[in-house]
Amino acid sequence: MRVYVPQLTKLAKPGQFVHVRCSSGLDPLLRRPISLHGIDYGKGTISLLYQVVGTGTRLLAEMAPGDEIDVMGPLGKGFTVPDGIKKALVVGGGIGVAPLFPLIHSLKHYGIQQTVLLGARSADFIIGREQLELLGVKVKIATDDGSLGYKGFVTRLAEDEISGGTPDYFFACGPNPMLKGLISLTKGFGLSGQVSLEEYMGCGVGACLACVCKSKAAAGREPDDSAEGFEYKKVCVDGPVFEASEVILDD
Amino acid sequence: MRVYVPQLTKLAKPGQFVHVRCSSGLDPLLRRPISLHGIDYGKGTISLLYQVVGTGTRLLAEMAPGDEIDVMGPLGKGFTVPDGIKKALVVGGGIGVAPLFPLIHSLKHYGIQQTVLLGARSADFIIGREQLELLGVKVKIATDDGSLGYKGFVTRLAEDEISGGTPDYFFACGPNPMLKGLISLTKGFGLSGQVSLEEYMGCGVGACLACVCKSKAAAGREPDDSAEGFEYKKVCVDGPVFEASEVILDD
Amino acid sequence: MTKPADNLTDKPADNLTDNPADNLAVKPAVKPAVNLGVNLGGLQMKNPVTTASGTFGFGPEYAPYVDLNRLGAITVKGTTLEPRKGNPTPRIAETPAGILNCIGLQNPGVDHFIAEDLPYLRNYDTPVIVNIAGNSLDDYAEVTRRLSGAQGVSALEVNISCPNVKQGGMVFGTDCLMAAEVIRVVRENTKLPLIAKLSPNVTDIVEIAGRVAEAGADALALINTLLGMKIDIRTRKPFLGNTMGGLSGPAIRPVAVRMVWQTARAVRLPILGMGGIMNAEDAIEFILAGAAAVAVGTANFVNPGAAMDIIAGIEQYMKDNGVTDVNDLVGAAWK
Amino acid sequence: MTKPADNLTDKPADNLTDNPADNLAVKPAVKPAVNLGVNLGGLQMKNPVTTASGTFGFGPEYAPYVDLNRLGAITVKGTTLEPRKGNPTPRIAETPAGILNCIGLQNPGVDHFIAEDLPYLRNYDTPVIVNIAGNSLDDYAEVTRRLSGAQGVSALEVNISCPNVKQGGMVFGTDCLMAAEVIRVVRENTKLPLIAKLSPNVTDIVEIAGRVAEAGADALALINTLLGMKIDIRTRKPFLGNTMGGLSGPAIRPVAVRMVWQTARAVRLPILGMGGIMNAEDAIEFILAGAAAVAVGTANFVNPGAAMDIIAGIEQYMKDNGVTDVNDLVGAAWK
Ligand SMILES: Cc1cc2nc3c(=O)[nH]c(=O)nc-3n(C[C@H](O)[C@H](O)[C@H](O)COP(=O)(O)OP(=O)(O)OC[C@H]3O[C@@H](n4cnc5c(N)ncnc54)[C@H](O)[C@@H]3O)c2cc1C
Ligand SMILES: Cc1cc2nc3c(=O)[nH]c(=O)nc-3n(C[C@H](O)[C@H](O)[C@H](O)COP(=O)(O)OP(=O)(O)OC[C@H]3O[C@@H](n4cnc5c(N)ncnc54)[C@H](O)[C@@H]3O)c2cc1C
Ligand SMILES: Cc1cc2nc3c(=O)[nH]c(=O)nc-3n(C[C@H](O)[C@H](O)[C@H](O)COP(=O)(O)O)c2cc1C
Ligand SMILES: Cc1cc2nc3c(=O)[nH]c(=O)nc-3n(C[C@H](O)[C@H](O)[C@H](O)COP(=O)(O)O)c2cc1C
Ligand code: FES
Ligand code: FES
Repeated sequence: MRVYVPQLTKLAKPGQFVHVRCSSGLDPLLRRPISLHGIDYGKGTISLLYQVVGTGTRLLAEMAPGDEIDVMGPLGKGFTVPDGIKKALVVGGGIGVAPLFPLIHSLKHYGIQQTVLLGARSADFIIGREQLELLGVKVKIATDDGSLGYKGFVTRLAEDEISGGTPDYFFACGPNPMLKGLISLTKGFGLSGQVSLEEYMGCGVGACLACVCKSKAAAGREPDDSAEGFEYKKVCVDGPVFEASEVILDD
Repeated sequence: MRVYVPQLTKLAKPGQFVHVRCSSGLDPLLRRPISLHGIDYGKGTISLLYQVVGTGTRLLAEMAPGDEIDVMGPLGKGFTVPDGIKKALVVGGGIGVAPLFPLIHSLKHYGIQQTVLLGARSADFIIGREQLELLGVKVKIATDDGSLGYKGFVTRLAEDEISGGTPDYFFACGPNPMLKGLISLTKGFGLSGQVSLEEYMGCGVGACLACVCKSKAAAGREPDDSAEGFEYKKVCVDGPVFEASEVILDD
Repeated sequence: MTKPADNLTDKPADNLTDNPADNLAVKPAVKPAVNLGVNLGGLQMKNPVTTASGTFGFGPEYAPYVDLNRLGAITVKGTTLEPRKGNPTPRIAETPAGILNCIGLQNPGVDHFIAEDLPYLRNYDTPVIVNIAGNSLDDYAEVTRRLSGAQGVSALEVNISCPNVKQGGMVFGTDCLMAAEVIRVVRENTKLPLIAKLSPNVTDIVEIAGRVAEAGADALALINTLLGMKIDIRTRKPFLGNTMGGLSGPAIRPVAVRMVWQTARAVRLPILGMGGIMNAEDAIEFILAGAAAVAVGTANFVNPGAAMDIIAGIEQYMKDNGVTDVNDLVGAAWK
Repeated sequence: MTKPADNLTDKPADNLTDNPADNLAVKPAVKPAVNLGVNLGGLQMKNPVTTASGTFGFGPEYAPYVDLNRLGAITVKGTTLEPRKGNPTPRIAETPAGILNCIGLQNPGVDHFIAEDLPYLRNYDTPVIVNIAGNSLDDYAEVTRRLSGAQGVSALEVNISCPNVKQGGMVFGTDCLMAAEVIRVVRENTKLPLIAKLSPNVTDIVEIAGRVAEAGADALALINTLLGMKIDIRTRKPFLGNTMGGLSGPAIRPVAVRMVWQTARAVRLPILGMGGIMNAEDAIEFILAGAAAVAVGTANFVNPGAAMDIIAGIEQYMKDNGVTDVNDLVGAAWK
């Protein structure tokens, strides 16, 4: 879906998201967070890539070209490309590739080498491979059922890449188990990186405290926090992109 | 709106209605009662004529040809044409003309003479005049603002017709004040007839008792009823068409 | 806390679904026949789905849309000793994902029900739950006696919770001692399975549930409607003929599920859960929260075949998830 | 029963809208300037619209969408003596026309609020209502004292009704005597306008309202969320991190309007009405039921400009209907 929102596009950064109203009525009531998948600064459009999972995304899919849509954004903190990195590993699981596209464009723009790993249940759920290859990006695939590429988890591919020793930074977005695996893996190798998280959202602007994730407590916080060893951060404004070393993912 | 529902059409009678689901979601939740406006036994279609007043009718209006719609029906008791009537007066107020069309066709079919009176706020709300004239039916118009026909209430036109002495029966559908006026008027002249009522509905099948109207208590009912002089009847199954002499309309 | 075994069905064999697919000799995967039968405080139901009182008339109204023989039970409109006219109109108003009603227990009286409506229901092989209400303890006692003597009444659901009538109704339902009194009086006058239907308009549903359990109820039905109202900003007056009404439909489901959950964990009686059940998923939510059976109310207005769809959907869910006995799902979210 | 005149604003002149159209010398019809100003138990508001605590953060979050200067007041997230972490996730779930939340009063503590958040709010010409909660009477007393000494706090809204915390919270809110105790303690420690925020999860809202009025509240806020829950039928476990949550949004509006109506007729305190207000029509419904002011909660999530639209819509309704003072609409459905 491509949306013409020049004011929004002007400000948009890779990794940010928009909060989308899927119905003008009450069903569903809440907005849906959807990542910026494409940002066309010239045309003033953003594009959204989403998987139909429930009522909200189904209604989005039923929209016709030319329909108006109510989006808030751009919201959240996006990816930042640290100075000095030379070769990045980009890992996307399932629909998690959506926000990685603008990042991949940025990395290319900055002349940073990258390998993109895509993981999904099966070949049908691998998204964007062709576009990435057209872009001249190295892509490797893993599917749970082996219907495309390596049969197994994308984290295994990541392990190979990292132990191969090439990447000096990583970026990832995907389901929590994948991110969890990746975080412990990269920690083992001492590789830093950024991950983009998902959480159920209310406001999208930091006002309701619905979307929190656990973050390692900063030093010198009050006893309550350090006792449990974490503080809650808001995915919508402190994230969705966090330093991998900072987040704590339960199960 | 024309709907292809052969099983329903087979059973349909003038004055009956269908209970229409306007959304597949929860907004709005309840079905909407809409009268049969046209019954094409040959094609197996019914047509509905409705005024957009709220969420439900707005969603109906947004439907595209070929869309599926969930209708229950035909429901309720329609008009009956008593034996021996020769000249009927048919009175429709506003969107109340909708259910009168199939009746007018029937009356014509039975060779009963008829005069149709249409009333509305203004010319814009007068519906179906041309079709009726094409059918060769005598039509008279009243509008509140005088933008078409007589300036004033349609009940005044009715009074003229009745005092002119021609009709020996009447049929009416429209807002309650119009029906109330008409009932007291015709009572004065000893003219019998039938009126079609509206009430907020839940089930449409007589199960929830939401849609009741006051009806003169039948003789020999238990004291509670006769004390207050009325019993509640269900518009959805005992009506929507009632004998004019039977109903009690509170303002 | 678990339920005593004798509240669960002990006759699963009678309640096998007769889906021919289950009887095939060779099956692609092990698909056991599923037991949908439940026992609601002595009332044996072939599946856990009944209708919510007041939304299904006396049965015939929905017969064109529902095979009454397939229902677990039919719960009929609330019945009182004397006929009741009910409230002035409008009696129904739509609200977000819900409806307000103020029918006011319009009904033809218990004798009329026994003489005119019950015979029809005897044609079906489905238990009939009669919902009763009264203005006084004597009323409740007398209605109970008359129904207990009538052929074809399988259980009584005692409405101590209707918000739409001036006397009795919610006063009984929101006061623990009064609620227990009503149940005690009904218990003294019947051997039929006795289901106490509770009002959600209370601070502590568990306390009331405990009291009516002690007073002799065999099962609990919850929830009745939440007391609500709507004002017409055009006329600047209350919209409903009776000012306030009872809120039902999907809007109240989270409250209903919560009350079923709280009560099921604390009180050892089977629960008939209801409040906003629109489809099988919703019904299963109540069962997982602790309801042994469920009632379909407002959903009938939206989809007249809702009860049928829900029975089929529960069966499908069980098959998809390898659950052989619906009783294993009851309270599974906390057991 | 009517309200004493001193609860109504006596400074209408300060509160004229400055719509230039109203000042034209020649007008097609008599269009009087309308007064939107209300007095909520001593808190003077330029219009009757504030934000519902917990849905609007501490102000800056919605500043890109809402002109904070145009609000009648800003009500901030619930504050406690110590910082609170809140509950595990998921903290929010969607339900039909509503949401369940179990944030659990996550907040940085009153001192942090005073030092870090309040200075920002002092930039605006809008009164700040601080919502407070506590585990014990001592907590309430101490939070009250610290806030009463802070510059820029215009009123205290005392949450005796949060269903999402284990200690305190709803226990206070559903027990009349405890509720009154909390209010008494807060009253002893502040001269600020004191708004008691009541729980709807009670049998008799009027009784609690009466008690907290006697205990010294200047106004009543109702309603907080209805206690509800949702079960995930896939995992067969409660969906929310804290099992139960508070139901808000349009689904609960009929219950909220009913409680405002009942309370306004019985208790002589101005009411801050809330619960499912999505637009101006809904807000007017609460005002007609008896609310002197209204709070916009869940609607902010759906439409971040909701509060602005509601202020404009109330003004428009008044002009369309020839109402010159919004106070004339308060309780107009029964007065
Ligand atoms: C920052 C962020 C960016 C996202 N970007 C994308 C994207 O680019 N493409 C895409 O397809 N999906 C994305 N998601 C997930 C997407 O928001 C959900 O799939 C979507 O909200 C589902 O809505 P629904 O009505 O179709 O499903 P339902 O299951 O009916 O939704 C019910 C509720 O759960 C919430 N919900 C469901 N799944 C998720 C989830 N994974 N994360 C957060 N909330 C959820 C919904 O918002 C809603 O409140 C993103 C989520 C977040 C937090
Ligand atoms: C037997 C019968 C036949 C009808 N036939 C027609 C017809 O042929 N054409 C037509 O345009 N309208 C007809 N109506 C009125 C029509 O049902 C309402 O205009 C429609 O339900 C409005 O729905 P809404 O969602 O657009 O409006 P809303 O005002 O949003 O509806 C809110 C609620 O009020 C109910 N409602 C609103 N107006 C009426 C009304 N006048 N009578 C009963 N319930 C109402 C709705 O059903 C709904 O439950 C008929 C009504 C009845 C009872
Ligand atoms: C129109 C209507 C009439 C009702 N009448 C009764 C009644 O007579 N007795 C009773 O105990 N409950 C009555 N109820 C309450 C329902 O039985 C049920 O408890 C409630 O509607 C919640 O379920 P639902 O949300 O599935 O409708 C009535 C509900 C509605 C909507
Ligand atoms: C996410 C969220 C957080 C809330 N936090 C608080 C709170 O901290 N203190 C409080 O008194 N009420 C809190 N509430 C309740 C609201 O202030 C309000 O009473 C309730 O949501 C009903 O209004 P609404 O339907 O307009 O949202 C919260 C509500 C929501 C949805
Ligand atoms: S969604 Fe409200 S704080 Fe993040
Ligand atoms: S609409 Fe239910 S009885 Fe008529």
